[in-house]
Amino acid sequence: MKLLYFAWLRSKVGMGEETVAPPAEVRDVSSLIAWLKERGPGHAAAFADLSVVRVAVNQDYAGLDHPVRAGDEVAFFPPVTGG
Amino acid sequence: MKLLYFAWLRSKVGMGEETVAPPAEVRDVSSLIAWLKERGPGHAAAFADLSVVRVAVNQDYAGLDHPVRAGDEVAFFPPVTGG
Amino acid sequence: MIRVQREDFDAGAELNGFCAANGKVGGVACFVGLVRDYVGHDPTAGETVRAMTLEHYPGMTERQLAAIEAEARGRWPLEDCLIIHRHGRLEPGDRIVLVLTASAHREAAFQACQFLIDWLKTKAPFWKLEETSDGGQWVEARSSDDELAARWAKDGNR
Amino acid sequence: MIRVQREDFDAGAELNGFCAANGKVGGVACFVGLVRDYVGHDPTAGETVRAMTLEHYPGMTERQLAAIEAEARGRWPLEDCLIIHRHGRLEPGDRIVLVLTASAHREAAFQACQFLIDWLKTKAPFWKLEETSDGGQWVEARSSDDELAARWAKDGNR
Repeated sequence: MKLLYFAWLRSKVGMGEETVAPPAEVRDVSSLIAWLKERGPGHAAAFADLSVVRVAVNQDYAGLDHPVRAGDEVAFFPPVTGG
Repeated sequence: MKLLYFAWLRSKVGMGEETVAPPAEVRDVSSLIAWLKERGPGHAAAFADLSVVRVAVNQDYAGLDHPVRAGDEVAFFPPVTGG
Repeated sequence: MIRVQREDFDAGAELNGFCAANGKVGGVACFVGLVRDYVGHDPTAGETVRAMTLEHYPGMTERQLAAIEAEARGRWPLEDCLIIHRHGRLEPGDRIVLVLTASAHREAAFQACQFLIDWLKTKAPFWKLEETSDGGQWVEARSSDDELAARWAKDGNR
Repeated sequence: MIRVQREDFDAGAELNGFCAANGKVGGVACFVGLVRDYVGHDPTAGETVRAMTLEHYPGMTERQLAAIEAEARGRWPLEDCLIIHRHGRLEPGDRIVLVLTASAHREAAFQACQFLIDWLKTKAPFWKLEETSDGGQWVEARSSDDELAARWAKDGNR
């Protein structure tokens, strides 16, 4: 599973991209985030306040209950500020 | 008093501009139009339906009760279609 | 600023100049009105316009456009505003009118731009004469334009 | 059409090309977003932005912009539509975004243009990092942008 981090989430996690193989219990965005928070203080800081985190699964916006599986591209980023 | 006619009012009246000296009873737009309608069939045709005639006195939109006096510039035209 | 002219204008050059002059403000909204190639307001009606002539009332036109611009500047926080309106003979695809507004708030720029074109269409003394195969015919004012303009009377911000 | 690019664009040349391609349709609405020279959203706050960097999510950006364009074309009778959005490092006065819409109905052109910029500001994955004398800071999303975007969810024509 490929994970992408943008803007300040990238700074907090300390990288823009990583490839992970979460355990079988990780079935949706919510459980993926819970699992990632255990990976270190950077991840824990990035996901401390989920109200300012947006998620895309395979380049489409997704909610916390959206399923994730091996091979997915999951991106985490703050609310967008383009335009 | 200088009168101006635009668009199809000009065609009906047969001229774009004329200078007139109406009698003293002509004190407002309404009485000016009544007086003009007597000047000939072109004028009568132009003013047959006042719902499609707009009036400006000294280059500002004016209603039928707007006063007119010697020296004024009074223009008659259909609803505008610019832009 | 307002300009009433017979000559063509370069919409792109005007937009670029306007952005450069107001470049640090945030947003620029723009409307370009072009001569349609069909008679009246229905593109499917079949008849083709060869050209049109825009008659105007010199003096009153400038006066009305200046008043419309002043009204927009009073209603919205505009950095700048430009209206160019042509008169004379125009062919399909030719530029008729350009409205440019700049504001720190894009919604103000959009609303002022719409307001300007709505008022211009209902208050600026221009009349379109369409040339068709039958000769010429004066375009009739549209009630839809009156309705679009009327919304600004009721409520400055809609 | 959508274009996501690091390179600058010539807003005027794009406008002229768009008008020429859709010249006989009636009206073209346009919005140009430019880099502000002040931090955040308050021009009176005092601090000056030296530059900003627009980060984006390659792939998802194009996907979201294409979806936003398709949505606009479904909602309004558009002849044509063009969105250009830049990424990378930009300085005050630089062009960020261009939205162009063409329609026989000017109100459709305006509404689609506003819809596109509103959705783009709330759905397209771009993030602004402002360079100031203190270093860099990520721009926070504005609730006013969410409110502007939300109106289109309630009512396609407002």
